[in-house]
Amino acid sequence: MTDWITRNVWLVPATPIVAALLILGFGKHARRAATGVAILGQIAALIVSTCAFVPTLHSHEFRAFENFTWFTFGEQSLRIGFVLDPLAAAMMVMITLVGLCIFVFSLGYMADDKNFSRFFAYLSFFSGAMLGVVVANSLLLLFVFWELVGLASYLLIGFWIERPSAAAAAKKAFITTRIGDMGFFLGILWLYHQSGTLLFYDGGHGCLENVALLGASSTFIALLIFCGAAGKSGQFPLHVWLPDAMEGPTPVSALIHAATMVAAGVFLVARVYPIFSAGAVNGVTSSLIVVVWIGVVTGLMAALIAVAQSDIKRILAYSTVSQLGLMMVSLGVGGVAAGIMHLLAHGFFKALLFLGAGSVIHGLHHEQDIRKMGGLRKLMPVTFATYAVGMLALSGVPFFFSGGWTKEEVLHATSHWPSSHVPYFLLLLGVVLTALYMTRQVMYVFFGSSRAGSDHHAHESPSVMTVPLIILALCAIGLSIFLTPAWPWLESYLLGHEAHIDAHLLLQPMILVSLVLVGAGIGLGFWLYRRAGEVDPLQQKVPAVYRFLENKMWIDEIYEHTILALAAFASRVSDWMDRYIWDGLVRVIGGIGQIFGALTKGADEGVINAGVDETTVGARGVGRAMSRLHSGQIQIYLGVIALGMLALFLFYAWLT
Amino acid sequence: MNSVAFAVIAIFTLVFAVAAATNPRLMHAALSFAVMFVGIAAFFFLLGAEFVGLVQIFVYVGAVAVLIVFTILLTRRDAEERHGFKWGGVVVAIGVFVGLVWAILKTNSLPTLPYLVKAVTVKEIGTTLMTQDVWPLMCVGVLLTAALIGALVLVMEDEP
Amino acid sequence: MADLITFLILIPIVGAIALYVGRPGSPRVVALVFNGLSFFYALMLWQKFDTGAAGLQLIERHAWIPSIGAEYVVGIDGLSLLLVLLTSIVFPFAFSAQKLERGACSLLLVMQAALYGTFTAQNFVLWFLFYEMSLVPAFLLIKIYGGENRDYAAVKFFLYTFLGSVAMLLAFLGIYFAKGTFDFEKLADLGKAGLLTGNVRWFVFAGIFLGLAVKVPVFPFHTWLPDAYQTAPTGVSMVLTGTLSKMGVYGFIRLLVPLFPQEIKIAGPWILTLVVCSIVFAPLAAWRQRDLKRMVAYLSINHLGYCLLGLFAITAALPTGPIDKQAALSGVFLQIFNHGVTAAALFYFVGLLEQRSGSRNIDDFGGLMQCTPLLCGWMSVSMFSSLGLPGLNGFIGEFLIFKGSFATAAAFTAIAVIGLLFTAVTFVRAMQSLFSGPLAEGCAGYHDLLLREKFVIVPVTLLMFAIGLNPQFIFNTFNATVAQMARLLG
Amino acid sequence: MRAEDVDQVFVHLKGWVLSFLVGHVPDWLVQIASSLLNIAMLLGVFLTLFALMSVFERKILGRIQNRYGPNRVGPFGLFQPVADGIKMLIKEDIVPARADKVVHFLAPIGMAAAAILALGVIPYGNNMTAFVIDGGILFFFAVGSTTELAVFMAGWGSNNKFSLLGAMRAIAQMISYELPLIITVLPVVMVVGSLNPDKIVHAQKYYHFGFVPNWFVLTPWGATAFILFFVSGLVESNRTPFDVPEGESEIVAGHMTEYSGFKYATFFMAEYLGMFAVSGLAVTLFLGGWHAPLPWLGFIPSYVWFFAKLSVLLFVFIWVRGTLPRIRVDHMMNFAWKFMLPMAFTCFVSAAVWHYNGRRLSGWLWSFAIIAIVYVTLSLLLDTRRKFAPRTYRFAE
Amino acid sequence: MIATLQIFLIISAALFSIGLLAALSRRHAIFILIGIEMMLAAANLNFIAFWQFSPVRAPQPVGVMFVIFTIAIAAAEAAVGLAMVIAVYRHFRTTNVDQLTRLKG
Repeated sequence: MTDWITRNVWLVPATPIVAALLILGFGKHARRAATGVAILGQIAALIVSTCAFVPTLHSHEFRAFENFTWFTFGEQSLRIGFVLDPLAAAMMVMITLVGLCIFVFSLGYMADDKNFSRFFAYLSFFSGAMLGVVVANSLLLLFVFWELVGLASYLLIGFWIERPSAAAAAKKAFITTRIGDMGFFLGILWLYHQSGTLLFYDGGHGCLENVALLGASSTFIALLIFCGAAGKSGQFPLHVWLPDAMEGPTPVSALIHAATMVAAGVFLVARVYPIFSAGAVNGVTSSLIVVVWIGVVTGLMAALIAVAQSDIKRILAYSTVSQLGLMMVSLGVGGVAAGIMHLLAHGFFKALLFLGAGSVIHGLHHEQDIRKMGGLRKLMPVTFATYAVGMLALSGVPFFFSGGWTKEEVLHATSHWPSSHVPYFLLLLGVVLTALYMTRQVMYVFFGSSRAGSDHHAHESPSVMTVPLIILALCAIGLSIFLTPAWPWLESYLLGHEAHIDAHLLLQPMILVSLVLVGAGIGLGFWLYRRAGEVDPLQQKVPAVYRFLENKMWIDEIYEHTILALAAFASRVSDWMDRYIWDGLVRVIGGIGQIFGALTKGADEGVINAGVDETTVGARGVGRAMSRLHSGQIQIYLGVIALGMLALFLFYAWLT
Repeated sequence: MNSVAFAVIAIFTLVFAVAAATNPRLMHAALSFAVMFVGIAAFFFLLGAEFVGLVQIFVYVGAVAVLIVFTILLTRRDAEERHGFKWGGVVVAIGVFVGLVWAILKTNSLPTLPYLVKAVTVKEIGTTLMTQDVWPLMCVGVLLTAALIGALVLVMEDEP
Repeated sequence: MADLITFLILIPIVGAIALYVGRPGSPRVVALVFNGLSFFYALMLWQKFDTGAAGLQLIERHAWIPSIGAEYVVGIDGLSLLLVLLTSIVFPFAFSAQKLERGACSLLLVMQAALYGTFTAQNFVLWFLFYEMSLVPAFLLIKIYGGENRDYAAVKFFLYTFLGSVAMLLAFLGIYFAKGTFDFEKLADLGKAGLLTGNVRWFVFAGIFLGLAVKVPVFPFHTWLPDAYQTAPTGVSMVLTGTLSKMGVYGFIRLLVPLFPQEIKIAGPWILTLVVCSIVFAPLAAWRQRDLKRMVAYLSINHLGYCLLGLFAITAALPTGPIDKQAALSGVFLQIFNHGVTAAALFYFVGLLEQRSGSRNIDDFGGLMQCTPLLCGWMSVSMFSSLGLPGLNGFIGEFLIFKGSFATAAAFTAIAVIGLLFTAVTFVRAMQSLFSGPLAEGCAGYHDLLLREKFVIVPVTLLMFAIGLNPQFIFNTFNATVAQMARLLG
Repeated sequence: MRAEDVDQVFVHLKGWVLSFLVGHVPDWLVQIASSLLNIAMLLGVFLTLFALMSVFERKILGRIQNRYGPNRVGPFGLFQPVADGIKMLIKEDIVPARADKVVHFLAPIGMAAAAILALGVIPYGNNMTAFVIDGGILFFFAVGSTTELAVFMAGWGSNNKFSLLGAMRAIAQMISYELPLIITVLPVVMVVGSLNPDKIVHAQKYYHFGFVPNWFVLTPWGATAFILFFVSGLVESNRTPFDVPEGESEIVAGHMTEYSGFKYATFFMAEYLGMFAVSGLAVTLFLGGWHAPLPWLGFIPSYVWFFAKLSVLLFVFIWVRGTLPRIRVDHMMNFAWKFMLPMAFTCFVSAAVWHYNGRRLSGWLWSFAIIAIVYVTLSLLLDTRRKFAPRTYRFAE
Repeated sequence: MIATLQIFLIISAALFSIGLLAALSRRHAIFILIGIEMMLAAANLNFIAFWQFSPVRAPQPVGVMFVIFTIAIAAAEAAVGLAMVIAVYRHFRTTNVDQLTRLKG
C-alpha cells in the first residue's frame, strides 16, 4: 500500500484532470453526467490523497519521490517527478476536502447556469492542476501546473463571458500573475543553470538538497521565485487582480481565491524554503527579509482597505490578501510550520466564509452590496451560524477556533524575529483591523433590520448548499484540536521532528494580548456598526480616510497611469517606428531604384534600339536572296544531302 | 554454318529491301519492308544481339509496319495511282553506294578478324539502361510521349 | 527508393504541372492528393532515416555544372528531416484553409517543391536555386491572389527578399572565388579555421547575414512581413509563416553559424541586440494592431526571434557546457517546428473568422463564445500554445531556448522574457475582445466549426498537445544532429 | 520407376533419339534435329489439343445452352474434329477474282506461323521448353505482334469491305489491348528480374508456410495483373465477348470472310493456337507454371500440372464465351484505354511497392491498398451513366 | 565466305543505298519514310557489327544501347511522319511529294 501510493501519487492530480476532459467531451447538455463525473473525480482524489496521507504519518521526515525522464534532448535528459511528504500530503487532503465541499455547493449555486457542465469541467481541471502543484517534485513540473492553475483561474474568473467586467478581470488576473511568473521563470532558469537539476529531491542530488552549491546567487534565485509566489498569492504590489477576480462565480472565489490557488504562493515559498534560507545567519537572510516586509505591507494594507469596502466578496478578498501577507510573514521569520498551519486552517474557514457569502448572495438574488442587506440572521439561520463560526475563526478568537491558534503561532514566531520588532507590532494592528472589518460585515449582513428592501424574497439556501457549510464549519472548529500548542502534533508532523510541548504557551502573556486585541476589534466593530445605515459610520466620521481606503489606496489608478500607460506608449511607438521609420527607409530605396530605371530607359531607346533597327534591315535583304535556293521539293533537298555526303567521300579520297 | 546462314540472310534481306524500295504496288512494298526487318533481326541474332533483334521485330513488324499499312489504307485513293519513278535518285543512290563501299574497302584500320559471338544478356542491357543510360532512357520516354501526342494532334480531325 | 528525396522534390512539381495542364474542376482536391503523396513520402523518409546516427543521410550526389562547382547534392540530417516533415504538414493544412484557384494551387505546389529542395540541398548553388525558386511563387501569390493593397505588399516583399538574396549571392561568390567550393560540408570544415581573412570577411558575413535576416525576418528588416502576411490569402499566409520563414532560420543554422564561427563571436552582442529588439518590439507592435492577421504576423516575428536568440546566444558568447548548447539547439529546432504548426493554425483560425464575417478587424467581433464555442475553444488552444502555456508545444521549445541562452547571455534572456509577457498580453487582449463580452452585432449568425473544419483542426491540435505532453518523438528525429552540432560548435 | 523419371520421360526420349545422331553428323545438324523434334512435338500436342478443344468447346457450349453438343461421330462425338478436318480439306478453295492473290495466300500462313512460334517459348514441364531464349517473353510478344500484320494482310488481300473493316477492327483492338497485355507482364518480369520464362517459373517454386505456393497470382498485384492479362488475352485471341472483328451479325466473319476450305481452317487453328499460347503464358507467369499447387503433390509429373492448369484456363475461355454477350466496339476501346491501361500501370507500381517492402505482409497490404484505391478512383471517374451515348467508333460506320 | 566486318559494312551500305533510293526516287510520301527507316536500320546494323567486332570489350554493351535508342527514336519518327502524311493527304488530297511545294522560298 505504501509503496503503491508513493509510486502512484500522480493519480491525485490526474483524476480530476481526466474528469475535466471527460466532461468537456460530453458536450454541453450532459449536465447530470458532468456533475456526477466531477464529484466522483473529486471523491476519488480525496480517497487517494487520504491514502497518501496515511503513510506519511508513520515516520518522521517521511519523504518519497518518484522521478522519471520527461524527454531527452541532444544527449541530455530532463527529469521530473512527484514527491510525497507531509507538506504535500496535508495540502492534498485540505484541497480535496475543501474542493469537494465547494463542488457540492456549486450544484446548488450554479443550478440555473446554462454553461453548467463547462463550469464543472473547469473546476475539476483547476482542482487537478492545483493538486499537481502540490505533488510536483520538480520546479519545472511545478511551474507547468502553476501555469495550468493560472489558466484555470483565467477561465473561471471569466466564466460569465458575456459580462465585459468578468472578461476584464480575467485578463487582469492572467496578466498580473504572469508578470510574477516571468520572474519565476527566470528564477527557474537561473536555478537550473546553477544547480544543473530542477528536481527538489533526488536522493541527495536534488536542488533543495544541495543549496550550498548555489552560493551567492541563491538570494537572487529566491527573490525571482518569490516574484511568482507574490503574483499568485496577491502580495503587494501584484495584489490588484485578486479583488477584481471576485467577478467570477462565488464557488470559484471560494476555491481559488480563498482556499487553494492563492495559497500556492505560500506553498511555493515553503517548498523551496531551503533556497530562501540558504546561508542564513541566525535564521535571517536578505531574501527572507524581503519576504517579511512584503508580507507585512500586504497584510496591513489589505486589512485597511477591507474596512472600507462594501461588496461582501471584496471584503473577503482583501481579508484573504491580508491573511496571505500574514502567512508570508510567518514563513519569512522562520515559522514555516506556523505559516502552513495557518494556510490549512485558513483554507477551511475562508472557504466557509466565501460559501456563506455565496449562500447570502444566492438567497438575495445576486445582491452583493452589504449596505443593502441586513437582518438575515433570522431568515437564514444556518448560514448565519456557520458564517459566525468562520468570522470568529478569521478574527482569531482563541481556544475554540482554528484560526485563533494558528494566528498565535504566527505572532509568536514573529515576536522572536531577531531582525526587527516592527513587523510584530504591525501584525498586532492587523489583528485588530481583521476583527473590526469582520464584525462590520457580520453586523451589516446579519444584524439590524433589512435595508433597501432587497431581503423580501430572501430565503435560506437548499440543503445541498448548507451541508457543505456545516461540514466546513465543523472542520474550522475541529481543526483546532490539532493546532493547540498543548498537543503540537500537526506542527511536529509538518516540521518532521518532535516539537516540544509548550504548555506554558497557553498561558503566556502574549495570548492575553491577542485576546484583548481581538476583543477590542470585535467590540469596536460592534459599537461602531450597531446602528449602521446606508452611509458607513466611518465615512461620516473621517471621510478623507474612508475615501482613500474605499478606492483601494488608488493603487489601480496609479498603475494605470504609470505602468500601463508606459506599455501602451511603447507599443504605439514601436508601431509608429515600424510604419514610418523602417518602412520609410524601404520606400526611399525603392524610389532611388525607380529614378535609375527612368534614366536607363532613355538610354535604351535613343542608342541601342536605333542600332538594332539598321542591322535588321540588312539581314532581311540577305535572307530574301537566300530564299531563292529553296524549291520546296523535299526529295531535292534529300538528294543534295546525299550528294554532299558523296562530296565528303571525294574529299576523303583526295586526302588519302 | 554461319557463312551459309549469313549468305542466306543477306540475300533475303537485300531482295526484300529492293522490293520495298521499288515495288510499284504500295502495299506489297510495305509488306516487303516488314519482311526485310525480319531479315535484319536475323542479322542481329547472328551477331549475338538477340534482344535487339526481338525489339526490332516487335517495333518494326508489330508497330511501324502496321502504322505504314494503316497510312496507306487511309490515303488509299492516292495509293492506287502510279506516281512514276525518278531515275535521278537511282544514280545518286548508286553513287553513294559506290562511295561507301570504296571507303570501307579502303580503310585498313578496320579489324579483319573473324568474330567470336559475344552474346549480351537482357540483364546486362537492363543494368546499363538503368545506370549509365538512365537519362537518355528518360529522354527517349519523353520523346515517345511527345511523338504520341504530336501524332494524335496531327491526325485529329478539326471538327469535334 | 534511393532517390527518395528527389522524388519528394519532384512530386509537388508534377502536381503543379498536372494542375496547370489538367485543368481539373476542383484543383484543391488534386493539390491535396499530391500533398498526401508527399506527406507519405516524408513519412517514408522519416522511416528510412536512422535517428541514431548523426550527419547527413540518404545522400544523393550527381554531377551538375562541374565548372562552377555546382553539384546536385541532397541529403538530410535531423534538422532537414524536421523541416521536411513540417513542410509536409503545413501545406495540406494550408490547402484546406480555403478554396484556391488553379493557378494559386499550382504556385503553392511549386513553392512546396522549392522548400523541400531548400531544406535538403547541400550545395550552395542548388540551395540558392531552390531558395529563389520559393520566392517567385510567393511573390506571384501575393501579387495576383492577394487582398487589398496587394501590389504594394508584393513589391515590397520582392524588393526586400530580392535585395537580401543578391547580397547573399554576392557574398557566396566571394567565398567561391576565395575557396573554390560550394559544398556545405567542405565549407563548414574550412570555416572552423576561419574562412576568410581581412576586412573582406565582414562584407561577406554581412551579405549572408542580411540575406537571411530579411527572410526570417529580424528587426529592422521585418517591415515586409506584416504587409505580406496581411494581404496574402489565408493559405498563403500559413505557408509563408509556417515554412517560408523557416528558410531563414535554417540558413542561419546551416550557413552562417558553421561558416563564420569567429565572426559571430565578435558580432554576437550586436546580433543579439537586434534579436532581442525583434522579440520585444514585435509583440508591442502586435498589441496595437486592429487587423488580426497583422497581429499574428507580428507575433510571428517575435517567435522566430526566440529561435535566433537561442542560436546566437550559444554561438556568440562564452563557451558553455554541453547541456546548454544542446538545450538551446534542441529548443531552436523544436521552436521552428512548433511555430510552423502553431502560427499556421492561428492564421487558419483568422481565416475561418474572415470566412464567416468578411472582416479581420478585431473590433468587428465580440462575444463569439456564445455563438461559436467550439471555434473559440480550439482557437484559444492555438493561442495558448503560441503564448507558451505549459502542456502545449510552445512551452517546451521556449523553455529549452531560454535554458540554453540564459547560461551565456543572461541579460539578453532576461529582456527577452519581457517578450513572453507582451505576447501573453496581446493574446489575452485578443481573446477578450473576440470571445467575451456581449455578442457583437452581426456575429449572431455565424455557424460553429463545420465537420470538415474539425477534421482539419483536430489533428493539428492533437499534434500540439502531443508535443507539449510527450515531445520525445520529435526530439528523437534530431537528437543525434543536435549532439553533433553542439560538438562542432564547441 | 521413380517420379523424376516420369517427370523427365519426354526429355530422356528426345535425348535417346538424338543419341543416334551424335557423332555421326555435324553438331549444327544435331541442333537442327533437336529443334525439329521439339517443333514436331509441339505441333503434335497442340494440334491434338486443338482438335479436342474444338469438340469440347462445342460440347460444353451445348451443355451451357441446355442441349447436347456433337455426339454422332465416334464415341461421345469425339471423332467430330476428324470429320471436320476432312470436310475442310476437301472443300473448294475460293479466291476472289480481284483479290491480291499473294497476300491473300500468305495471310493464314503468317498467322499460323506466328501462333506456333509463340508456343515455342513456354515451359511445358521441367526442362521442357522448346526454344530457350534469354528474352523469351519478349520473343513471345514480338512474334505475337506479327499476327496483326497477318490479319491486315487477310483483310487487304481479300479486297472485300467486310474483310477490310474486320481487319481494321481486329488490329485496332489488338493494338489497344496489347498494351495492357504487355504491361501486366512487366511486374512479373520486374519482380523476377528476368525475361526468361524458365526463370519466371523457377521463381514461383517455393511454398510459404509449407503449403501456400509462391505463385504471383496470390499477391494483390499478381491477381490484378492476372485478371487484366486474361481479359487482354481474350481480346488478343478474338474470343467472345470481344469477338467484334468476327462478329457475324455485323460484318459477316471479318477478315476471314473471303476464306474457305483449308485456309479458313488454318485461320481457325491459328486462333486456337493463339489462345493456347496466351493461356500458357498466363500459367507460366502467374499460376506457377508446371509447379504443383501443394508441395506433397510434386510427385505428379510437371507437364501434367501444366496442362491441367492450361485446361482450367481454356475451360474459362469457353465458359466466358457461353456466358457473356458481345461487347460494343467503342465500349471495348474505352475500356482498354481508360481502365485496363491505368490498372496495368497500377499493377506495376503496386508490384514495386510490394517488392521494396521486402515482400512481407506490409508490402502485401500496401500493394493491395494501392490497387484498391486506384480501382475505386477509376470506377468513380469513369462515369458509367454515359454508357448509352451514341457510338463513336469510326470503323463501324 | 567468312563473315567479316567488311562484309557486314558492305551489306549495310547496300541497305543504306536502297533506302536512299526509296527516299529519292519514289513520289509517294510514305516511301520517304520507308527509305529513312531503312537507312536507320542500316545504321543499326553498323552499330551492332562494330560492337561485335570491336577488339576491345567495353564493360557496357554500347552498340546495343545505341541501337535500342535508335529504334525508339525511329519509332517516334515513324509515328509523327506518318501522321504528317495523313494530315497532308487530308489537306491537299495528295501524297505526291512533287506537288507539295508550299514551302518554296
